[in-house]
Amino acid sequence: MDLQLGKELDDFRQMVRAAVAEDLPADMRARQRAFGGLQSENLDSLTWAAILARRGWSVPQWPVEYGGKDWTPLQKFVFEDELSSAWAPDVNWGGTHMVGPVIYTFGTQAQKDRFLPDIREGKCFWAQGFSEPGNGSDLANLRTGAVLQGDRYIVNGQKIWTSGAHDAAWGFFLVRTDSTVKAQRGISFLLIDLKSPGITIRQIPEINGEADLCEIFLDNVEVPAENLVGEPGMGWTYAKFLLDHERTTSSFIYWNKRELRRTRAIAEMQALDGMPLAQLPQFQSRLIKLEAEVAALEWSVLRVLAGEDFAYNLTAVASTLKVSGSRLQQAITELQVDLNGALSMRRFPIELAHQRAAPLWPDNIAGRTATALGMRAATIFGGTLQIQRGIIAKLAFGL
Amino acid sequence: MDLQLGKELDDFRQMVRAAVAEDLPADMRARQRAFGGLQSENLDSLTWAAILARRGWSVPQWPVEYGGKDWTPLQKFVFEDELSSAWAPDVNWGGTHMVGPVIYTFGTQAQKDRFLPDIREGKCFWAQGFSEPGNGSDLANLRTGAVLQGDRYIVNGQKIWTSGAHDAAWGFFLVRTDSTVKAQRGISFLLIDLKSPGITIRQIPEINGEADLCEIFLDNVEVPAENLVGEPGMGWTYAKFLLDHERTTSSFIYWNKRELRRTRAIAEMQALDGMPLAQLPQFQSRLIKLEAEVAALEWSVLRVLAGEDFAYNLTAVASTLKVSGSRLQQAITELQVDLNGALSMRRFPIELAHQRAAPLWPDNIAGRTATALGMRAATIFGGTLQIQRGIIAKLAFGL
Amino acid sequence: MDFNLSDMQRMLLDSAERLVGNRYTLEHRRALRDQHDGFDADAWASFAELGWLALAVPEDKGGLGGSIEDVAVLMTAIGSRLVVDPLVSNAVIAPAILSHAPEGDLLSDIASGQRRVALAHDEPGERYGQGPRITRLVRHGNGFTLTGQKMLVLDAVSADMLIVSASVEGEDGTAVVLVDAKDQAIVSEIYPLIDGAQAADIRFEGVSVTPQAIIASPENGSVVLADALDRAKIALMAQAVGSMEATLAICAAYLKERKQFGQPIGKFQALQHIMADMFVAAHQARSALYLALGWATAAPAQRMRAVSHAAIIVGEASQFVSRNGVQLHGGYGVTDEYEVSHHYRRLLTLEKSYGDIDFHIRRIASLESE
Amino acid sequence: MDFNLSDMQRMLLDSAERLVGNRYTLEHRRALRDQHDGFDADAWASFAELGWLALAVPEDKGGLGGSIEDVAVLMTAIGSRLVVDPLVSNAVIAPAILSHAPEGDLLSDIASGQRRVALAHDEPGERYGQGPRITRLVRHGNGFTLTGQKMLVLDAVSADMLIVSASVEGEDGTAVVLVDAKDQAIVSEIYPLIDGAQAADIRFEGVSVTPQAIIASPENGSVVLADALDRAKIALMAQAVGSMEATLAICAAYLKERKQFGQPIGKFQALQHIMADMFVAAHQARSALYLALGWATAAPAQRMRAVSHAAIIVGEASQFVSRNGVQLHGGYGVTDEYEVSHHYRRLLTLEKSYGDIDFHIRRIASLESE
Repeated sequence: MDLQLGKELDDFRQMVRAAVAEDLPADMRARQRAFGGLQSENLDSLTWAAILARRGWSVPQWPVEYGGKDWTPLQKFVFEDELSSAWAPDVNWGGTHMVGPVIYTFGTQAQKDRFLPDIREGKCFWAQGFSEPGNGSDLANLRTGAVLQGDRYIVNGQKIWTSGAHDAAWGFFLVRTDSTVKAQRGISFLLIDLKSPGITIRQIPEINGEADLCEIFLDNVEVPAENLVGEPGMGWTYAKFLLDHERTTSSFIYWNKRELRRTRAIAEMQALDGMPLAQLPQFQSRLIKLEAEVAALEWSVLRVLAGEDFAYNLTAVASTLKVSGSRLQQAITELQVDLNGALSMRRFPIELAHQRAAPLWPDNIAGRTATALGMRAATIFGGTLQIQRGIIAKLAFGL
Repeated sequence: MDLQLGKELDDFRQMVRAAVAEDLPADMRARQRAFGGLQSENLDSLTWAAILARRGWSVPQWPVEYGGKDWTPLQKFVFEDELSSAWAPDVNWGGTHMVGPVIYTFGTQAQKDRFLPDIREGKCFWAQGFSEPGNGSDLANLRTGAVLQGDRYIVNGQKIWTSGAHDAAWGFFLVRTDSTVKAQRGISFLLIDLKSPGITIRQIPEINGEADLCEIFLDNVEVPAENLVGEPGMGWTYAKFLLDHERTTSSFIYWNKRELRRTRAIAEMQALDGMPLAQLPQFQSRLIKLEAEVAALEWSVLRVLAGEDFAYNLTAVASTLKVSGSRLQQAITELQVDLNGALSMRRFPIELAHQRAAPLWPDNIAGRTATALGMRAATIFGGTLQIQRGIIAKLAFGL
Repeated sequence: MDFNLSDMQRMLLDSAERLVGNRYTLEHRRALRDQHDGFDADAWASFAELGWLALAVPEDKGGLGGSIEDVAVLMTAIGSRLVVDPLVSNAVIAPAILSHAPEGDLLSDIASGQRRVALAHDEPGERYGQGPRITRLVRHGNGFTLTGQKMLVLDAVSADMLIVSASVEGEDGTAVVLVDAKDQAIVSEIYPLIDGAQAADIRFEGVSVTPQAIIASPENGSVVLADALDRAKIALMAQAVGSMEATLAICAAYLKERKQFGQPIGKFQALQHIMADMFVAAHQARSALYLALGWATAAPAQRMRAVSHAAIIVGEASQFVSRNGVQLHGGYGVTDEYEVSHHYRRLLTLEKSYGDIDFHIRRIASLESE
Repeated sequence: MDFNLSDMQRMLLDSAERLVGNRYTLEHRRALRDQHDGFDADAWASFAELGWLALAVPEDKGGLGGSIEDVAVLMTAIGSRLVVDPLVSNAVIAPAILSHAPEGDLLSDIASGQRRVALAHDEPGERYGQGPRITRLVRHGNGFTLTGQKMLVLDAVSADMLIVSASVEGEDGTAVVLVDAKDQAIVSEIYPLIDGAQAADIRFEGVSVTPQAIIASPENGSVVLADALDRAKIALMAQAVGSMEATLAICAAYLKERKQFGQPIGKFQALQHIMADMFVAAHQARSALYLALGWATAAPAQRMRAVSHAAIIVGEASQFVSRNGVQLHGGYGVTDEYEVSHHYRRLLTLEKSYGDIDFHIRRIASLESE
């Protein structure tokens, strides 16, 4: 056992911190600080990727041959942590963490040449087309069909919950190419140009005033057969590969750490009769307990990254990170709302959220409630809380 | 709507309070105060019933013709509330609230004459023989069999969780008299003299040092056929009758009110650096929230007693009282333990619990931890928390 | 004791359920929200016609003399369809405060639906009105001049008159005055709330106030305000109960209709148990509402304790029920297109108005230490 | 960073699991509990033989020089079988404090299993040692006289010597002295704890103390004690992690074996989800233990923050896991005859020893406000 992060990582952290301080544009930081964690700034993701690409840092998790860095998992942890702390925008996850790894692992050389550089350099926003209206938790039960006619697939169907599709140039889709075999077997992984005729995108108005989640309607969309990744019928396997690819991601540890620091700042800054809220009965224990939980979650993540040989199935462990992380995303933003009290009732339009509302309104009000409302989705997307519990019961205990 | 208890009930309360102050022996009160809610003082229950019987108050919930009072449900509420507040012992529930009502409703005149006066006057402790080792939540799946041979039943089997069986003279049992019909149909309700040959009673050592719960082994026990209550095969119906008989009982509202008052007393009395614990962050919100919950639960009980026409099934409502009440029993005693801090680690033998431990030890330590440990059973007995939730989902929502 | 509705209450509830059930569809509410002032004038005329605006006005002031229980019955229906029209300001707060005023014209105008008021009480830097610290009345000739700043004034956008709490130069206590919302010396910033309603920050830059406009003197202003705010909180708790019960019905229907893994999701025991816990919470919340109603007209300390106990229970139940309601809906729960997210947002603002859970815990703590 | 066991740690864990697995059956523990002093002398000899009592003793004091991580590995095995023998006092607290003492005989005797100590620190009216207020050293000739009262001294029943914290007449700070547990001027009242261990209230009625018996002076006594108590808390947290993980295994087995309604109760989704939440809590608790270990040798403020954060997580997880463990067992869960109730009681005392959740929240609050 060696439970120290050590000096080398600390030096690495300082190096990253200095670079980010130099590179991150102030206006981008301000937007992210107001609405951090929501996905209203899709285009910032691309701009920021382009900036990072100048240092070769836009896709450090990729293999070196495709433009990644040979950093250790703990270095990547520190890197992400620093970016998040500095209020850097989120990356276009669909591109850098989902379709990218699928392409460089299973794609043709032509696909790699065509798509990977654009992802790396922030030139193209990717959307994910997995879920459908009828198959929330039961993903394998998808109906969008792709029929091969000559050298192209004709795609018909409907996708839902595709983040940022309205800002996206491309989408990666799970489609049914064979309906004669068992559910998971007939699914393929298809890349679709979202400007193709027959595609209609509708932004879904959300609980917090955003409209980043979209529905995509596909009506006889023609897709070149060369856009199918890997083998037909292997789409389910690739989707599982990419979901398993980053086991610690769903903890949202960087986000949780950063938002919890903000929460303490609110609690220290706002006062009642001269007493900071951080010392009031209702808030003090909640804040300190959340700090303890996030600290423990960080160590849960470190255990995975440092390669602990777990006594339990690793997928069950990943689900615990998702359960803990998503609950914390909610608990932290709930506390922010409660600290803001009545002021949290105000709806700030997104375009105003990164401005300070008015001299009357304290800092750290705008954007907080919208974020908290958006976080109700944390225990729904990517496998609901109930689905995660089922996975743990099965894989950890054989129930 | 009329949401006032009113002056008449208040006068009634004063009358009961004065009577209890006069009647309740100090030593009995001290024992109950130390271990209130545990069942270590079975014999106090009988003595207290005998004292109450002098005023005709030992079984007020019974019909007047059997020695009850024609009090309104709200008067009975006030009566129970006052007894509990004054630290009067619990009654022998099995006698006064379970077998008694079954006998006067379904029993023969001979059964009424033989058993009801003794219950009323506290002459006989009754134990309940329903559960078996294999059928905790699945009560209908019971195996203890009674075979009619001439004018007697021969009973073989095993019962468990019979409170106070070691102190009891009689038991009322659910036994299978017909195994050719569907589970619930073959069950009968049988009264058994616990001194009968073939009966062995074993006290089960419990988590808190008590041993009030018993196992009863029945080995060819002969029971006169006249001890069967009502019709053969109707035992399940009678058992449901008596479980439905007192819908508000499982809220343990009187107990919760009394123990919460004690909790506030501990929190006000014990201090840290001169500050009462009731004002410390960790405890203040917990205490006030519990007070709010108990206040709401009391009104939930009043709604049932005052005959509200519920929009939902009444059994679902009864289950909510059980869910809320049992969670409060746990939450209140958990808070007592946390208020007592490290002192709560000490095990006080029951025989010492009503003495003050030593000059070093504050009042209200002895008995608190044992009560809290015992309260783990609150969400298990009488239908587990999970069973109650299932009832609500089914009866309130048709799920 | 009787928890069942009187015939009058039954009629009131039925007519309210019919009106809001027909009119306040999701589509209507979303349209109203996007409209300039969010005020539904036609509906308001119906409210007046049905007597809702006169319900809590004393009979000797020309009202119906209804009880706080009557108001609560109405408010559960209002809450079940998330009506955010300025009913609490005009049908609850206005009668509670203006009944103390010598002149009754305004109250009759409110009852008939012709004029509307809003209470401007909370100020910047506060956590629920601890008494005005910024807003002051300064003597000026025969009358006064009002200066100061109020925040988060609910229902201000549709108000003709403002009821304003203020300290008075040279006196202890809090006075309550009435000013014209259109006064030149008033500057308002109006903004939307997350539940579709609107509020305003209002600055008083030297508004002239005649002695007749003082409706509560510094000696009794705090008492009048505290009573009115507790009544407002009770009305909101009743709305919350209505909203929670509607959420339960919506969720139960959804669990029966939505299929996953080849069966309605309501067959999954884990979801059944969530529904059961939501039921328990909502049931306790209704009991807590009755607790508050039972003590609503008692002495202030008793009333405040009961209202605060109830506010804690209703507030926590609101969070529990609405959070789980969204969760049970999966992705659809976080869209603006399903009812459940609207209940979520409304239940949040109901908790945060007229004292949040934290405020009510602190109020009890201070009552206990007195 | 490496979370995997070293070869030495693996051997330590294996031998510990073997010893306690074979010896500390439920029956053995119940028998020990009912025995006069609850002390298992044979087991203690084995502990010494296996080097457990020398593990944390520095090499220059004749020990094995093991790290706090090594101690934690051992303690998880100890906790998994609910061993309440005085290991924390002798294998954790004793080395932490006595390493500061000039004379090393006692530490060697402890390491070899020949003598035992207990720390007498907490006093009546406290919530976890804020420093001795009653127990005092008064100068007397060349030495001192010790008077005062300690409470809830863990492991006192088997101790030959007592490590006592005391204030010193005319000086600031806290001194630590060593006294013979059999001293005539010591009066002990021994009593059982709910987990089968025992503790004592100890009164010092003028015990003579030589200057050599002072093992920490008032200047550094508080620092030495705080370090030792944090190590003790870490050891208990490791035991709690072991106990929770054992509880999970017991419950999973029970859910597969126990049948109701015609199937193993582990088929019920509601119970599966409870198990899943218990797993999450126990997993977080082990991570929290690593957090505490990672900062165990850092500067005091960092160490204390990490230990307190961990104590909150481990304490809350202990409650959650043990409460649900009992619940999953139904009626059997509340008997003394099933393992799960013993884990429940032990997890409760582990939370309450060397600072409960409340203490650690307050400690963090005071660190934050410095």
